[in-house]
Amino acid sequence: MPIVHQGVVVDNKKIGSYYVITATAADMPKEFKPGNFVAVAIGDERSSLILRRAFSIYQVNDRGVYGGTVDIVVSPHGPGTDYLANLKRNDPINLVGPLGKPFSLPKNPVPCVLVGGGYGAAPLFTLAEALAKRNCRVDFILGASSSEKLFGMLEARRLSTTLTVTTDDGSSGQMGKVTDVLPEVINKSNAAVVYACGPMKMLEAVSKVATLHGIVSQTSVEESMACGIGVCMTCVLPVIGEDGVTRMLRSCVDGPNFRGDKVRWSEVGTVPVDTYGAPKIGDH
Amino acid sequence: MPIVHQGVVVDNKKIGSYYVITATAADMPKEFKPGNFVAVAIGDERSSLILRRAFSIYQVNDRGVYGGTVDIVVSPHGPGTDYLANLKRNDPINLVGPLGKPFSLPKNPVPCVLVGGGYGAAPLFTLAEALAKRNCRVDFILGASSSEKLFGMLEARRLSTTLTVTTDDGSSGQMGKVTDVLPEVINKSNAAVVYACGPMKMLEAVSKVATLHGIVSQTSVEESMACGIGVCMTCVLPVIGEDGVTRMLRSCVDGPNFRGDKVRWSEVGTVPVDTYGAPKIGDH
Amino acid sequence: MKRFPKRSSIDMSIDFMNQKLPSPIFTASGCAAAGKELDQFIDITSIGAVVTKSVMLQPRSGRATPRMAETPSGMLNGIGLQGPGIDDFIEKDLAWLNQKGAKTIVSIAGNSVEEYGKIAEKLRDISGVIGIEVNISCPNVENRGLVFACDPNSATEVIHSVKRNSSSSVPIFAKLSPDVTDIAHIAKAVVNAGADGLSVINTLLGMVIDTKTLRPKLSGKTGGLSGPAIRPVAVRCVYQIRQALPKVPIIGMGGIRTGNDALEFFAAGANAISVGTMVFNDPEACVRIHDEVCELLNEKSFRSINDVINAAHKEQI
Amino acid sequence: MKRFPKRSSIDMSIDFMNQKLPSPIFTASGCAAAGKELDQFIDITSIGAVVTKSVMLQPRSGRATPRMAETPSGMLNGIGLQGPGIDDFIEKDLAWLNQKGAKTIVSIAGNSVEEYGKIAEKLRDISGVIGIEVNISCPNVENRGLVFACDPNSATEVIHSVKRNSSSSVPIFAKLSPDVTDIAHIAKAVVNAGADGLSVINTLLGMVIDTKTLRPKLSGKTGGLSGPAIRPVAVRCVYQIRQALPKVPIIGMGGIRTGNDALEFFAAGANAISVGTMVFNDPEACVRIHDEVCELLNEKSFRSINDVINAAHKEQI
Ligand SMILES: Cc1cc2nc3c(=O)[nH]c(=O)nc-3n(C[C@H](O)[C@H](O)[C@H](O)COP(=O)(O)OP(=O)(O)OC[C@H]3O[C@@H](n4cnc5c(N)ncnc54)[C@H](O)[C@@H]3O)c2cc1C
Ligand SMILES: Cc1cc2nc3c(=O)[nH]c(=O)nc-3n(C[C@H](O)[C@H](O)[C@H](O)COP(=O)(O)OP(=O)(O)OC[C@H]3O[C@@H](n4cnc5c(N)ncnc54)[C@H](O)[C@@H]3O)c2cc1C
Ligand SMILES: Cc1cc2nc3c(=O)[nH]c(=O)nc-3n(C[C@H](O)[C@H](O)[C@H](O)COP(=O)(O)O)c2cc1C
Ligand SMILES: Cc1cc2nc3c(=O)[nH]c(=O)nc-3n(C[C@H](O)[C@H](O)[C@H](O)COP(=O)(O)O)c2cc1C
Ligand code: FES
Ligand code: FES
Repeated sequence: MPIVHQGVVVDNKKIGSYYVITATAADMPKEFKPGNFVAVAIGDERSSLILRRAFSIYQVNDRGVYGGTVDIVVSPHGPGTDYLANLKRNDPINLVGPLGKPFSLPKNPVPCVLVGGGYGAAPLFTLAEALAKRNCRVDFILGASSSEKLFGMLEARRLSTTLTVTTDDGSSGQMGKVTDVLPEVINKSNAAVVYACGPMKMLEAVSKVATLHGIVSQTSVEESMACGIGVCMTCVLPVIGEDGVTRMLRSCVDGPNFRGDKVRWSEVGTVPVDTYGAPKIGDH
Repeated sequence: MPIVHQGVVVDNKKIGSYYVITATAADMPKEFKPGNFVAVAIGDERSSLILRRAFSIYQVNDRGVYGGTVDIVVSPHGPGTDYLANLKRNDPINLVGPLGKPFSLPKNPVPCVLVGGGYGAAPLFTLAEALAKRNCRVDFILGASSSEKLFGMLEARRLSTTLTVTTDDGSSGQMGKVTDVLPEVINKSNAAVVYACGPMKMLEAVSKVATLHGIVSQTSVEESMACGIGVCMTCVLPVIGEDGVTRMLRSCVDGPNFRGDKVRWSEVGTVPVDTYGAPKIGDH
Repeated sequence: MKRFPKRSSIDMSIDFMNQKLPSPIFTASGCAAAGKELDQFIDITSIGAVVTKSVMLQPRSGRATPRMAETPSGMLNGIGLQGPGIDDFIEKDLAWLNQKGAKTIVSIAGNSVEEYGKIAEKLRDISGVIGIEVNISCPNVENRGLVFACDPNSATEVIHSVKRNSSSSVPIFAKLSPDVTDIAHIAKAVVNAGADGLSVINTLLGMVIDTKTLRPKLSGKTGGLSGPAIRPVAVRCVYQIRQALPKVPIIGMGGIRTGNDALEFFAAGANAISVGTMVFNDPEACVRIHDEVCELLNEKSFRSINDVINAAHKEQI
Repeated sequence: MKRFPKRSSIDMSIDFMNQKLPSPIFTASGCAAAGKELDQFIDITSIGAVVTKSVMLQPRSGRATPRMAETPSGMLNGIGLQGPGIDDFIEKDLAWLNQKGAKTIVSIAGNSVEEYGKIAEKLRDISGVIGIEVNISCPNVENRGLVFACDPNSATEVIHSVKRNSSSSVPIFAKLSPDVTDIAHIAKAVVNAGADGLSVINTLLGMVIDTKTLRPKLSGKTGGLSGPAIRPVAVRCVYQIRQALPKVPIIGMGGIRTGNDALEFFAAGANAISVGTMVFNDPEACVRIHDEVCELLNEKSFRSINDVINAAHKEQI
């Protein structure tokens, strides 16, 4: 069960162009599963920003000196993320979590490829550990626009059989996109599952590649969220259900982790005409 | 001329139940005259509190290590003052000032009584120094509900011939109100002018006493202000002009320092029927 | 650990039509789905009532994203009434609420006067429903898409049709839009049409332009403004309606964040309040606000919530 | 040291009716008095125009205090149009503005249709006045105190009377209230009545209850809500009016705090904007916002402010 926790910042480290914030989180670590996220309040009741911001849980520690803590990776680019990037040790921070459906893990010890784009790598390290526990081979691919936007290379190397790195500008690893190298990594590792977190365009491309190779993909999507807990309906995208029917599903509670082949990527941001309950007349 | 200055907090000291904040203020000290105030922004553009808060200038320093600085005395009791009380060294703080008509000083070296209620004492110390420069005898009266709400006793003693203290609960000085001791101080010092800053009820009582003794009083009023610079018309009170006509004057630019006998104290918060332009029909 | 209301000597219970409710604090339609998700954070039987997301006759996908934009002390939303349709709603959502023992106010919405009636019909004699909130802030497809709530006649017709088709034992609340020249006029019209009470207010029509694209940010271009930003408008509407209709039960809402905010609404004339947008900021808001109201009433040495309702209309002593 | 606009390659000048103005950024009526106080912080000849506090025929004391209450990202005001009356205003305030070389838009208000006409008459052939903004958000004493702006007929009569009595060379701007069911309808009415342009929007009617006394905080009970809180409503109004009237000049306002906010209004259809409440927060706001708009246009590699006006109405490419 998720909780609301008024915590404090234990640490805020700048790594590359990101800020890794460690916050006290009481019992959240006990409830945590890889792929969960937290919703963070931006300031107190004096703040004019009333909506929480969602961040993948990067690490948890359930019995440190501060009791339970969670780590998030923040990429500052707007008022909320800028605010968080400027938080200092002992500043108050209010978290709701753990939220969202976690990654689903394979029953059998099959090889898995983990693909992280920029800060999208954040949720993949706890996932890698969980997969390792199930004796799954893990191969990592990390991509970003340029080297300072890569996150977690050392950990990725430690937790994987192979690590492949790509950057758009070639400032580190191979020049290009993660999907340029994905097919080869899948083949070499004999992967049965691809897990991916990053920009929507990347997720779309990754799930295409997985489908081409006839393997499953789990994609962690990023939709604008007002509540993060399933009550507001702002975070939807068209996803095909077991019954073959497309529904507008809430990425905060039905996701953020979806099977890549079930998401109608090219139609995200629209309501496909064959969607369950799609508008005929008088929509508003 | 007042300026807008994006400064930083140099120091924030708790004294009794008040916080004395020193902030960088560029050239404000050069422009400062006793009785001026500053309007302080509450937070940055993320803040939901968009109106500045007014504070009497307690001290100025025009060439410290930080360049010009101003000191204000904050009594926390609401969102804005609580915010300021919690500011730490190096936190940003945005000031507009110096604002308001300063105290008018006597042409001749006449004895003056300075009456401060609670934080209302703040503007009286620079005033006392200015009066001293003009060889005016200065007698101080400081009053408050209880001792921790008295401000500036040591300075008051240093700057005055006599200091008399009153508290409602008798926790320090004489038990009672400043006006219980004012007549005697006026008589002993042969005062020609009384300066007062504090709660409106105190100002009313002080100006009554002064009038009874046939001497002038200068009262520093405190009206709710939206702009502090004279453009919004929220800070008005009924004041009798040279021509004997009552007008709703702006306490931010026509005041905050008014002659006590000109303010229609009992009608503050109303528009006296004989006010210039008082409503007849269709007021809104 | 769910948040439960603190023990308090204050009597927060209200007589809501024919029902006794433990608290005057409700959820707001569209800000609590059908209670299930919130029940992880608070015990939804501990609050006054769960007001469910407006449900329509048919299932609805709602609008394309972006469906929201953040605004100063508020937000803009254009969800487009995504929902399962009334049959599924009764079968799944309402069943869950009943099994929990929650007190439910079902919010309904329609594209035509007839559709409102049909939904009301379906809710006849369904247990657990302590009230129907009629969301008339919908475009009337039979009247150039003019919003029902903005036209006294269409609003009247809708309330008539709901009243006719629902069981007389279930009170009908008409939910009013602030986007009108004279909200008291609309209020009188719907009460004359048979509304047992009023929900005040729905969102204000607004727009945010995405300055990257220089186009409206929401897929629906305009959306509904909510949150603390609109509170002064909501308090004014409640006050005006209470002036015009001294007795009608009012559920007040619009930017309620704290117990102090809630007190403004009670004093202005609200008999109960709904907490909407701020639930997104604090999933425990309904219970926290209940506690804060208790504390405030204690400080003011009142005994019961009824002591402050309508206080702003009493002559200053 | 006054703040002056930064040098920029962007052409911010606009053709405002028959005038060329250096900037599309104006003050808002009632938020800049008659320019004198602001001239300590900015050079008021460097902005587009000074829109003065609404002046009436006679001197007015305005309302009793409290006249304002702070609200989330906004404020409520009930000043009651305190002012010197038109004669004093022309003799002192306007004289000062003219001697400074400021471009002035005089905002006028009245209790009756006739009063508006008389004030307009007084402003005939007075130099320095580049426009008259008609504040019709005043109660019409001859029509049960109904606000002119909320009734197309009264609004029409006022504009007629102002137009009749003022010199044809001075454009008339009707300032509209958002507290109406259909603002585009009112806009069309006043334009048909002869308004040369529109100012959009005035404040929203609101109320704050002082929870200490449990009574309305403002002496006038209700007041006008302004500031960033209302921006989405203001942008929506400008957009709707531009849709209905593709050519009419619009001065947009409502919660503009930054250059980015201003850009929303230009894209929605504003030809110029007024900065009101945020001047209280930053006396240099008009010039700062001018600079920020220049920077944004630069980043987007536009050349002139005219490149973004109405952008939100163009079809997405
Ligand atoms: C499940 C999930 C996990 C995420 N994990 C991370 C992470 O680990 N690290 C990280 O840096 N960011 C992450 N994000 C994105 C992060 O939530 C946004 O960058 C942030 O909300 C932007 O807020 P802002 O005020 O800085 O920017 P603004 O663009 O000003 O935000 C304005 C509004 O839009 C919403 N919004 C804007 N961009 C996004 C976005 N990309 N995704 C969701 N909402 C958005 C915000 O919530 C806010 O309500 C995640 C988002 C989701 C949904
Ligand atoms: C000329 C002048 C000098 C002042 N000097 C001092 C000083 O030296 N030290 C000090 O502690 N306080 C001083 N005050 C009072 C101070 O401005 C208020 O206490 C403060 O604005 C309250 O803000 P708040 O958010 O904490 O309280 P709130 O009551 O929540 O404020 C809400 C709104 O009301 C206004 N307001 C509330 N109380 C007052 C008040 N008493 N006077 C003016 N506006 C008010 C605020 O500006 C704000 O807009 C002075 C006020 C004026 C006008
Ligand atoms: C995301 C969202 C969805 C909403 N959906 C509905 C709805 O379906 N039916 C309805 O009557 N009101 C709906 N509302 C309006 C709220 O019930 C409430 O009237 C309004 O938001 C003002 O209250 P608040 O400021 O506390 O949110 C919705 C509001 C929001 C923010
Ligand atoms: C204190 C105050 C006084 C105002 N006085 C007037 C006025 O006299 N005439 C008028 O047309 N509008 C008046 N307004 C409304 C503003 O001109 C503007 O239309 C409104 O505040 C919205 O803009 P803003 O959010 O930038 O303030 C006043 C607003 C405020 C805050
Ligand atoms: S963010 Fe509210 S339902 Fe997903
Ligand atoms: S506070 Fe605005 S005029 Fe005085």
